[in-house]
Amino acid sequence: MGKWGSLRMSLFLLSALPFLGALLVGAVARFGKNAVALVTCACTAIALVAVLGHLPAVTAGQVIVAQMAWLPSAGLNANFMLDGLGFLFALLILGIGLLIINYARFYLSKDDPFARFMVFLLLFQGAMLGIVLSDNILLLLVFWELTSLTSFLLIGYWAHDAQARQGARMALAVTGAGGLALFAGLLILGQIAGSFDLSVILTKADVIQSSPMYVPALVLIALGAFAKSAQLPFHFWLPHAMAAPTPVSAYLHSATMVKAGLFLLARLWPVLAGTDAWFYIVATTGLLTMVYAAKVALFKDDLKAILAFSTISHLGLITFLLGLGTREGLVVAVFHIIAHASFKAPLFMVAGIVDHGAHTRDITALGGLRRAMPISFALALIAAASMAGVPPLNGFLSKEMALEEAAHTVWAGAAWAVPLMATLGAMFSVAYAFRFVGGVFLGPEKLALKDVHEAGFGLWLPPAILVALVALIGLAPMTSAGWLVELAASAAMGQAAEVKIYHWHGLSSPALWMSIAAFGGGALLLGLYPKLRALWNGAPRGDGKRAFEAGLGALIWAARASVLRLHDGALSRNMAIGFVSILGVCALAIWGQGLAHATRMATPLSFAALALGAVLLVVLALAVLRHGQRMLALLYVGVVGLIISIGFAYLSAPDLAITQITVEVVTVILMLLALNILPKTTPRENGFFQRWGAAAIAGAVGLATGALAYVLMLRDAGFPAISAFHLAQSKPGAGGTNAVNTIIVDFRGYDTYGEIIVLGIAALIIAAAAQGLLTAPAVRARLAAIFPMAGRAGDPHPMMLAVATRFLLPIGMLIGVYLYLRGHNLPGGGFVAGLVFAIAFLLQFIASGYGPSAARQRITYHSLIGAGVLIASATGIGSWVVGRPFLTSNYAYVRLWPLETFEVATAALFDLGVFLCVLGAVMMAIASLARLGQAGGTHGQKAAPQPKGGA
Amino acid sequence: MSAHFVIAPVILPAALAGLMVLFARSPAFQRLGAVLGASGLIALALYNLTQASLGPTPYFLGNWPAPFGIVLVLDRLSALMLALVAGLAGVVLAYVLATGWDRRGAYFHPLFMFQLMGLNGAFLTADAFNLFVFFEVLLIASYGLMVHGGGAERLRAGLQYVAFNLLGSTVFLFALATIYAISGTLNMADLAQKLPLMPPEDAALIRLSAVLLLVVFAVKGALVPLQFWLPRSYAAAPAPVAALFAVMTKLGAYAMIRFGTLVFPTTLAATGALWGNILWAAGLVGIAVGAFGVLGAARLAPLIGFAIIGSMGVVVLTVSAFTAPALAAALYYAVHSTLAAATLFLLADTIIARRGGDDLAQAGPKMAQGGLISGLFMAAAVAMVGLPPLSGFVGKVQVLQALSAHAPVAWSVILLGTLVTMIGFARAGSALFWRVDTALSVPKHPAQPIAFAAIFALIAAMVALSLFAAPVAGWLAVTADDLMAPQAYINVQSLPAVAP
Amino acid sequence: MIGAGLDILIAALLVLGGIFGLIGSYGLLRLKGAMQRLHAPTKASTVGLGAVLIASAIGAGSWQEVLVTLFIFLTAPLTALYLAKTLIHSHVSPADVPPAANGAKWAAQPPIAQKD
Amino acid sequence: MEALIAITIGALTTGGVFLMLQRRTFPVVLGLSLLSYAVNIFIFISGRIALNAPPIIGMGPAPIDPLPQALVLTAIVISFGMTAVILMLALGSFLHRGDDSADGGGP
Amino acid sequence: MIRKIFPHPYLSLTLGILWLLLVNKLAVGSLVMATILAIAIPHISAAYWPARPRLVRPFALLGYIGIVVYDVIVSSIAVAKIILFMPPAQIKSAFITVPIDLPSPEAITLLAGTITMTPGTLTVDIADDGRSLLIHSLHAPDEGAIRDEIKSRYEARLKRIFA
Amino acid sequence: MIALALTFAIGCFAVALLLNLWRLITAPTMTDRLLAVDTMVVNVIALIVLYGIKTASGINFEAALLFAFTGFVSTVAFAKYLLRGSIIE
Ligand code: NA
Ligand code: NA
Repeated sequence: MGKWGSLRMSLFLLSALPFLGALLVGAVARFGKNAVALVTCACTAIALVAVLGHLPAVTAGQVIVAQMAWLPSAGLNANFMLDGLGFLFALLILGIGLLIINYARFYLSKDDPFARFMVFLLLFQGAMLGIVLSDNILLLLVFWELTSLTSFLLIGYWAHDAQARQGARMALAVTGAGGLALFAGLLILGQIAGSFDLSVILTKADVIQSSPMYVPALVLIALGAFAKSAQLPFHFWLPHAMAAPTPVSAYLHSATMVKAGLFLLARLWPVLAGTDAWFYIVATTGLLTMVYAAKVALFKDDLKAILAFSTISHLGLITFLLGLGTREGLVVAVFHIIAHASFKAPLFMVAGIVDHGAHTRDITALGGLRRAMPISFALALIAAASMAGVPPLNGFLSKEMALEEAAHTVWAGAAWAVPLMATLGAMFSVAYAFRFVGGVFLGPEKLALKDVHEAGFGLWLPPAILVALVALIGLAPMTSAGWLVELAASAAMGQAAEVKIYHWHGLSSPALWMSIAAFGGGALLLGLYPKLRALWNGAPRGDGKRAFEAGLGALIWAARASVLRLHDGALSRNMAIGFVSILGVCALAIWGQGLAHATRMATPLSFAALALGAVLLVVLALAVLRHGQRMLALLYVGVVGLIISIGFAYLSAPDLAITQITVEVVTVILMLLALNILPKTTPRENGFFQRWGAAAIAGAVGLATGALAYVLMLRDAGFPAISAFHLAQSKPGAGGTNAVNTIIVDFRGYDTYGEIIVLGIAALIIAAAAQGLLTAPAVRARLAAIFPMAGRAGDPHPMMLAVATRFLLPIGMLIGVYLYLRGHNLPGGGFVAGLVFAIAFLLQFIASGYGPSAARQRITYHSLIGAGVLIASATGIGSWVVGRPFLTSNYAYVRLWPLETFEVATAALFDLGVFLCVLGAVMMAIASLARLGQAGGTHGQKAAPQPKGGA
Repeated sequence: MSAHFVIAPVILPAALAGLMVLFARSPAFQRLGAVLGASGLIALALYNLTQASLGPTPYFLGNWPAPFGIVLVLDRLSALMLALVAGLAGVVLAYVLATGWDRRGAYFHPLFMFQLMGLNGAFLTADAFNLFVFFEVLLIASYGLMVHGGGAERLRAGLQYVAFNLLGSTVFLFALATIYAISGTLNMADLAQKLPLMPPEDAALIRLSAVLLLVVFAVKGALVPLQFWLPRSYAAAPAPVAALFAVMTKLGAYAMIRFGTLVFPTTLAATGALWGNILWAAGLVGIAVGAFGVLGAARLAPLIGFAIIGSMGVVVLTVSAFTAPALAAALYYAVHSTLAAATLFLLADTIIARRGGDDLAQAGPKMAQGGLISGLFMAAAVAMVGLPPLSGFVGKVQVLQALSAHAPVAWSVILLGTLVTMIGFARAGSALFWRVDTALSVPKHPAQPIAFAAIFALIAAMVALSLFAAPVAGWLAVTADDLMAPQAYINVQSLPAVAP
Repeated sequence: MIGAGLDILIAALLVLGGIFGLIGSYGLLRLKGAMQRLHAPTKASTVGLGAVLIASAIGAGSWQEVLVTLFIFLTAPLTALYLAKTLIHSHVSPADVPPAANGAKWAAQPPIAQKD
Repeated sequence: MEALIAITIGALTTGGVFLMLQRRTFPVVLGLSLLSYAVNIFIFISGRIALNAPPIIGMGPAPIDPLPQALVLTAIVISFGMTAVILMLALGSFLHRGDDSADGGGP
Repeated sequence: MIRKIFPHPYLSLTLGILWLLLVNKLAVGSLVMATILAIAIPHISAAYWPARPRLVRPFALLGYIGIVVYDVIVSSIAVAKIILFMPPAQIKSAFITVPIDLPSPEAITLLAGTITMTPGTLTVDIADDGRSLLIHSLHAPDEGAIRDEIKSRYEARLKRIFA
Repeated sequence: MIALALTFAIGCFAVALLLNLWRLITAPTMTDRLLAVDTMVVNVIALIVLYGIKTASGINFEAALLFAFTGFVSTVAFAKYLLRGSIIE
């Protein structure tokens, strides 16, 4: 146990290593390129050694696991495992990674931010490693998406290049989309299996394949794998990802990223493969991709494009092999994964070397480089030969085995289809492989390429090592790679795999003849290339990228035309949508529900009430219909408010009556202050909506509201109202006879606490906004322009009012004090008192002007607000001292000569806070608006006279 | 002995704000008070989290019994929201102080404190009308913060924001009046007791008040089609303020969860699945609108706004199931998306300050501290989109599993929304950081380490949310169980027995 | 006896108040000149209200109504003055207004020296 | 009486909504005022209506439900604050831009 | 000292009386409160009333008020008659300038108010030098008589009251 | 007797209110509108006071007082607005 325990730890560490390395690279970035390369290499090498260290155990058939709960309730666990399949991929990822890092060290120029590249590369490496080490499919998904994200960064590394940016986004979009499909697929898979741990899932093939959700899961998972592995029709992102630096291409698109899809198919092979659905979906896609991409590769001129399509084609081949669902197919697939990685990576690196030396990757501009770049030529020749399937190289071995499998495959009853397609694919493969080598290195030397020299040691050594491997595996397959294939394939299929790799399968083998046909056909294709090329150039063809761009463009256009267009800040439309949707949900709510019947008698209607109602309705109609004349509309609205407050008085709500009327006046005056600056009229809207649409919506909302009110008024509540308690406790409990006031300052004093704060905040906002406006030069200029003095009456402060106010201000205060003191028992209270004080001061402002009044002011308004809030808070907190909750009131009847018996209630103190806050807030609001007017007025004297009315 | 820690998160910021207003002329005092307030709230939030884990705690204001006085109840859900508010406030405040946003207009700090007071009050109250009052407190404070600093665009956007929210407030009052008229009570727990006993002919009125309330919460939560105000006002608001506002949409979600489990549970015969059905539709459309908005947005700030709409779509879609796992997942996702949106808004501010704007169509100059910012942006975008390894992904794993009963539609919409959002963010990131106009000179900008520390803190929170998903989800699962069985919430208030 | 006398007084005040109130509002409609119309409510309506308030004060034995009455009488001239000024300002030709003594100018009529 | 009040509430709502749907700031503000009148009356009637029954202890046998009145007071005060703020924003928006359109300026 | 406590003694007196009217009660407590307010409020509002009017004969003011109240009632009857019974064409309205010679703004204001509340006249404007009133007469067959009545019945009395 | 007088007075002021409404609709000048509204306030106060007599309740006294106070202030404010545009200078 102890021995395995230490190894278990190392799986966590192993998967974390690249990420730690990325951090370390960031830390050493400032020490230069070599330090960065050293750290990156060291990390990768340590990881590689760690993987290799598990070889004995893995070979012994053990699965190394490391488990940690992450979010077990959702099945998401940080469970890692290392078996043969994972071992193979880890080896590829880290081994080829090590070579790529060294290659990149010499490939990237001084101007490229090297450390950033290496950080991205390590992050990517970590993500890849995570995929192949995951024992939990949700964890696998985490790493899966991380490869999409990190490859986005790698592809977009040369961000100044628009192609790179576009390619990166496209890769992210396509592989990300696949990842999301995979997300759904894996969730279904996990739900069928009852676990998201692979070790459990892999034992449940029967349950999974018999589930009705098997096909959806399969389709979704396959979509994810296909998108990642660039299978038709998602292949188009890969060629465009070639805008990345070559080391990226070499790494992502030959050995790692695109193989993730294959890994997934292999990983889930035991539970997903073996059904018709699997075969027809996976094998068909692979086969079509193989042939199609091989054909396209033949006609590409960019070296990396050729290799990209070649990659797609080979991925198609492997997908096809996996799709067969046979053990033999799986073995060959595993073998070809190794072979492809070993020859494709060097080919990419050579393409990079050529690009470096010749400054072009256009095969038509290249030629005859065999003398200038002999090493590269040799490397390319061997690797390409392997790709073409030339014996005895490893590509030949795997291709023969693949063709063998294809030959035995019957597709929907047609025995010829698959072999034919496979042969076609091999044929194209032969042709493009030799075109690649021939086009670059053979033929006459192009004049422009005179000064090309072989690359340095650092650039050719990494591909050379891989090419050596190509040859080695080719010559001694069973010794060099057979064990690895067996290891991986056994792990993938969950039982011992039989691996036999031969150079010679005998004459009876159909693969031999197919292979010969492929070579012959390939030679023919190359011979006919100019004619074929002309045909190709003339043929119309779908362009995945263009389709993608067009689709995305259309989507963006649609988004802008719909969503963005609707969010253009058209308040009236948004409000209309709001009202209509409110009506809609209300209709939905009451649709088909019976209407409650009346349980109360109607209250009789008096003549005076009817007259008041008539006044209200007519004036309201005038206000709405003539709202264009703003001052008039304001006057009418004021009258409506007046009638409402007398209505409150009539309907046994004296507190409401006095509050409504005082608030009303302050509101009207604030609006008049604003109207002084705003345009005086509203232009008549001719739009159909603003008139009839608005009227229809308004009418419907009004009708609904009125009807609801009517129903509620004539029906009793289902339960006795809680206010019975308030009435009963008003005097004995809260010490006041005015139940409304005791509710406000006591039973629900906390509401009032919030309410005065609302008012205080309103004043702060107004003051802050006014201050901001007054400091904006454009605003001051506009204020000056809309304040012409001509046309105004003289005498801003008529003597009569000024004199009268000397009495009215104190009288107002007197009334305020009166209302404050009696509020607890009779209508009144701190709120109304504050408003009455404010109105009295307001009258003073109107009579004598703001300037002189402000000069006499001793207390700032904001301190009134602050003091009000503090007093209210302190009153509430005061009850803590006696161990009672916030706002617990206390009152006592105090006998204090000569004031007779009077009541001292903490609620009165609370009400004082209300009073101060209200007074401060209203005054602050009025003063702020007045200051705006003043600013305009002082400018206006200098401004040229204009007709009255401003805008 | 009363549990004053329950109400302290309301009183502390209010009293501090009062002091700040009283000493408005001293900027040093304002900043000191703000720091004290934020730290105090964080401490209180942590304490309240531990208290709430032990069970709901009532607080009877004025020492009046429920349902006659106003009662606050601290339970797991409210404690969670308090903690979210406090944490976010601390981070935003640090950012504001580091970047000097508070000096661009008057009264920033008192408004900020009042904003926190309003939010905390709304999360704590167990009284429907008091909820309205605190909605108004937090809204009006938000109006002030939104137009902080002034300017043409901000004021007009502010006007629209206010107008639309006033519509919401009005509907709130209509709904509360209807509820009081039919039931005679305002206490939410009392309503939970009484509504099931109402005569069947009152069903229409109960349903009506239920949908009216839902409309109110939908306005706050920016549910389609009541979301129009959000992208514009959040874009126009000072970005750190918008970062704080990220929690306000969650207030809508909070209220939906609270009322949807307590007052209008699916077991209430009158309303049944009414809320669930509406939320289901609104969530689906919301995800689509959010995703398309992200894809089509021409500037970064509104793009983030659309991302919020989309994430709220995910939240309400999940809530609409009204099962314990769904509520737990929705809460997790709500917390996550608050953090993600806040991070993005703070980043938007750093970007705008360095790039001179957030127009995505126009190539900008190379930014000072661009490498760091782009890395942070990537992390924040990954989180917001819901890609691994940050909390968005962990949230989506839970959300999708919670919705597996409705998988074909819900999963498709959520995943397609994720895809489109991802493409939108990729385009935005590549436009902001990759498409650089080298002809423009690089504007110098101070590094502002504390501002970056604030952003780091948010990302660290999302990392922690992801890493410690199990304990968080476990805590939320208990929270969701409590919500689905609200008897404890009702019982602690010792309501008088109800007879119809 | 005193009670009956008070009742008669109250009733009379109420009837008078109602009549004056009605006349004040009727005058608003009947009088043809804008300036003339100002006279109607200033006097008749105010007195009508005053009568009602006195009736209320007597009936309830309360002094509070006296306060309202005083207030109405104190403010009515100010209201009238302001309304008259608006008429002078925009509806009456300067030619129709006699000049002020000593060559001074009426305050409300534009154009006037600006002295804000 | 109930019918008159219901008609009043309906009419105020209609007027308020109509004005809120206009394109300029000032009508919108007026509309909000009208709507707040409507809602205040609506809250008020949630306690049903009664004549000559003020909620003062000792003034009559059956005082009206005082709670809705307290709620209306709160609503009045809050809507006053809100109106003042939106008015200021309308003013500020107009002063910055020179027109008082409530629409436009989307993201 | 008294001046310090009562910056405007007449205002204080008025406020004290008004308070008693408001609370509608004549008790020790009300008187004490009235006194407190009569002292406190003028102090708060004193800032807005810098000058002090000089009342030479305060008690004559009571007589003046009596005359005015009488005139108000008479005037309203007169106006009512005109409204109800006089054919509109026969109503002869006129603007009249009344030169005045009063010492203080308070006195002028009182006169202007009186004119408005009494028979058929209305104060319309005050000249910018404060030396003449523009009045409007609802029905003024003889402008001179009206001017004379104002000067003799009201202005002369006010001159005596205000120094 | 008082009841009858009361009904009469209430009727008078209610009719007066309707006359004010008619004036408000047909007013030739803004001043007339203000005057109509100011008169309305007076009539409304009268109605409140009469209602108080009818119900033998002084509960609405504060309302009457504040109607008088606020009615005056708003009429002055509107008139000042007409005269000067700016009501606080
Ligand atoms: Na209390
Ligand atoms: Na209140």
